[in-house]
Amino acid sequence: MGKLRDKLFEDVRFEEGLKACMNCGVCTAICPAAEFYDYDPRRIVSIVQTADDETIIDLLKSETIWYCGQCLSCRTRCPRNNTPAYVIMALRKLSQEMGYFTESEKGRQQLALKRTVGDNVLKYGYCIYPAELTPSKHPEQGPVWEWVHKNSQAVYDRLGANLDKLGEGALRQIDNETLKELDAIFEITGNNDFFETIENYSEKQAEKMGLGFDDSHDCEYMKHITTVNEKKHQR
Amino acid sequence: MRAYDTKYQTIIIGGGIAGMTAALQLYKFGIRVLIIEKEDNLGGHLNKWYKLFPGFVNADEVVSNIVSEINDKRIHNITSDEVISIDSIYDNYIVKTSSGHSFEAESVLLAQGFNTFDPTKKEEYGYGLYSNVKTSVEVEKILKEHSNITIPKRIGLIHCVGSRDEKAGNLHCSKLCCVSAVKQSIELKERFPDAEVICFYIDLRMFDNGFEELYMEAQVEHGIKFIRGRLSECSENIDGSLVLKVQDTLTGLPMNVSVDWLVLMVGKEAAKLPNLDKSIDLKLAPNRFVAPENIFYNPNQTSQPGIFCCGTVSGPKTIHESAADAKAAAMSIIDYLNRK
Amino acid sequence: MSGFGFSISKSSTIEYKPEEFHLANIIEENEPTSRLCISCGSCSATCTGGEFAKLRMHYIHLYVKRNLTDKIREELQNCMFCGKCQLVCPRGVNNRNIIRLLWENI
Amino acid sequence: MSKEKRDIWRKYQKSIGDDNFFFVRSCIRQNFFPASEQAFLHILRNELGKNVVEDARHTTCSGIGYHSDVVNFDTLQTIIARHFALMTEAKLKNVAISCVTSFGLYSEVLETWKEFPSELEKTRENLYKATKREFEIPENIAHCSDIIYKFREEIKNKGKNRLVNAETGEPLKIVDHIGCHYAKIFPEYGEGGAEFPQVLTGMIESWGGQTVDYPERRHCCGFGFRQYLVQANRGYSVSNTYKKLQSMEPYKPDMIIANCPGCTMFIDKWQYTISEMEHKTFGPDKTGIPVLTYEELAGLVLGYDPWDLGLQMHQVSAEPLLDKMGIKYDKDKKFADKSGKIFSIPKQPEYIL
Repeated sequence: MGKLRDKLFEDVRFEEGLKACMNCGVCTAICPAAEFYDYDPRRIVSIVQTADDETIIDLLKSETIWYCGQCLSCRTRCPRNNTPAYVIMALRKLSQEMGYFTESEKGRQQLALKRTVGDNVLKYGYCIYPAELTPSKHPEQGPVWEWVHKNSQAVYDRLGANLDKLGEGALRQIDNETLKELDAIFEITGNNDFFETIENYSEKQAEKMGLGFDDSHDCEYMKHITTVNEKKHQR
Repeated sequence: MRAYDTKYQTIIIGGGIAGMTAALQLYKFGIRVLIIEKEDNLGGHLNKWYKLFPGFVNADEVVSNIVSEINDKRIHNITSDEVISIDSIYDNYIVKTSSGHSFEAESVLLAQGFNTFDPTKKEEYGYGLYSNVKTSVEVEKILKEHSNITIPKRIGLIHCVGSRDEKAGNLHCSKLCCVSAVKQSIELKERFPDAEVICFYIDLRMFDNGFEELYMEAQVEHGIKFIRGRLSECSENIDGSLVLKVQDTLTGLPMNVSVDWLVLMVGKEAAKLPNLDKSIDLKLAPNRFVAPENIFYNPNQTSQPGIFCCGTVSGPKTIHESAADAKAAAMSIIDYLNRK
Repeated sequence: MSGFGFSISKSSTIEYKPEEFHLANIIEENEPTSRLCISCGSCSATCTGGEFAKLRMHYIHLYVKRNLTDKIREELQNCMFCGKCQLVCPRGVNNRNIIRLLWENI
Repeated sequence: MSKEKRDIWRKYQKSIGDDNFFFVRSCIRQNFFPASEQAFLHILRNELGKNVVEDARHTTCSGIGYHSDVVNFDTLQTIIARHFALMTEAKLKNVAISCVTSFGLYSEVLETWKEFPSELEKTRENLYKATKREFEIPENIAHCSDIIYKFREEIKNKGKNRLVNAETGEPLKIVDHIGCHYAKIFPEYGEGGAEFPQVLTGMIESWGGQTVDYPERRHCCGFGFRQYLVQANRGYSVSNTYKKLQSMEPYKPDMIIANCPGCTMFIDKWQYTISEMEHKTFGPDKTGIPVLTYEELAGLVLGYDPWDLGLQMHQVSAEPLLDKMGIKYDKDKKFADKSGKIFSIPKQPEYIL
């Protein structure tokens, strides 16, 4: 139908996720995002199955594709074997590759995700690492986490973890050879380029918005994208 | 025990509306027929139904009229016995039953109808788990037997249960559930005038004479509510009522509805076939119903010469469609026997 | 404590309790043809007001039945009471009377 | 629960490896419940005598990055393939996975390779190019809870405590939370399938407790990856847990046990956040509902010390539950370090104990 639609079909998740929709709404009925956001997975699938490139570009620029929480509850129930959550993943990927993600408030947050979870994988070998979960950025974690964070070595030692030390165990330090292997995997599978794409488009957007941009977690643009909730995201 | 012949011109498997109507038609043309019915009585599913759409005729009345004609004409029939195998012998067939009968037939008419979908397969609907989840078949029984029950305040009827559902193994539309739901909503509303009755549908397929009119009557005169959305999950509240989660697809919003009764409009699935010997080549459609040799020119002939089909064995049909189909099948059989 | 940087969101799920839906009951009693709407959208497609502003008669029907009064108000304010919606309705719904009843009762 | 209900929840039985497991850790579990992973290894190795191998070179599966859309599917497949390579080097065929999202992704990758063989070829090539490693496809993958479920009767027989109220003898009312990625993606990979997961119910009932069936039982905890990880979005996350807690509240559960480490952490921590925002708690007298991992539950049944199991890392205090079960504990040792010395204690929140 269109070039973008063909491109989406190159993604196996799109092929697996989009069969044919009869608009019955079982997905939206139990979707955690549909209740708290202006989000309707039924409509996404229904739009995508007949969309021309213009409509797809609108979606790639939209807020709505960023509302899904990836719980995949939709997949279990669909009577036609669609998986709206996979369709969303393919759309989000394309939105980032083509730079449309910086046009929406929720899409711009991808930089923050790249710089936290994404960078953690290469830096520590883990998606989540205790020292990065600072109580100031995670007040909702409460006083017990604050206590763990402040006394991490003592707490983790007490519980038999192996924090920041080589060898087996929870939170062990991942050795350099392994981190090099991870980096090589990222390089060969194009994820390092993908990270760069996210950085580059974000930098351009920061300039457009007149916000300070550097590679720290605390630059103006990072603060803006992680805390701002301006648009009407609920129905 | 009554005497049976060892050989018939046509053996009809199934003594429901289709099988009996075909038998009567064949009888009129002098064909010697035998009906074999697995249940204790002739009449098929109609014995379990209360009233028939769209005119609310008693199902019992229709059955007893046809059965008394079968009896008047002394048409041979066996009940409480099931055909277990069909073997071909030259250009005839040997039909064996579970009680040990064995008959030779010049032709066989498949008229064993359909099975209803087993709703425990739709685990998220809670059938078998929550006592207030019922099937449309059980509702017919409740209506028919006027049994004493706690009066529900709100009833939800779910269309397309086990139909149009790849996960349930059925891609096809069962065709009759839409109008059955409308019929049952009216009956439930009449039985429980203070109850609110809601149909949850995806499409309303009111395809036949009087169906759309019945739908309008349900809306205007009985105040039945129609919500477009498929049930995603049913769970039980602490007070035993049920919460239905659907999307109200027309407003686009998720919706929770609490009901006292949930009625599942169970779909129609192909009936089990007897064992067929290897030389018999009987083709089935992708939905597992018997496939006619040619749906335009020879709709009652199967892919195997001498084996015919009528009624819901080849797909969901209304009563009058089954009856018409049975008469047509009889004519095809007569034609076949004449050429033989 | 506040200052988490987010708050609990409002649910958009419709809790369907028609016994509490007063506006819906008024409309149903006074204009029984309101029950006949099948959401075909003919009314909205022909609507003069709807061409320039947010006004979709078939949504008004749904919002009444779901008790979403804010949404009804939003749509209703653009109606010019021309009655074309009634003319095109394939099921004979008396849309003008419904609009009038809504104005009176909302 | 009535017998007929139990039977329905028991329908699917999947195959679970018996011995010789290659163990892969969970990012979230090791951060928030490191003692749970230790307890799992201890139970398998020392109570059940199983061979469990951990290779220090294994890493994250990158699943949180994948579901936050910053890690590509190709990258994820190759990282998981690298774990299969380490498993192959260890001459093992069964993988024991500590994280529900990892488990979902291992299943997704295996199913993708079945349906799209070109993806498998591409992954083999990518892994070889990046690391010179080669791999075999595992014979069996199981979530760690599957393995505990499989040996639940052995654990019960060795057990010192039961899931009953020590005073009344009544079974404890326990909410099970399965975690979406355990079986919603591939129901056949989950014990009991997607709709009637049996994995936690099986443990609860075997060890003397009673499962609570409540309307939002299958609802997501609300993690939502990007919906929690970015501060501006956390309203989604807390709202979904709030919805679940409100739905279970009338049943007065004594505790919640969760399959997925993320869910365990969120349902625990959000009770604090909700108490601050709404001044609302879900247990009696300002208490919360304790949320435990299944390893912690197994550990309590086996009579391990609650502070060795890491219950001090939970925001909602577990003490009311321990008291109910009649489990003895030294309240002065709760926040002690390895040597038994108290170095500091967490602040007491205003609205929740």
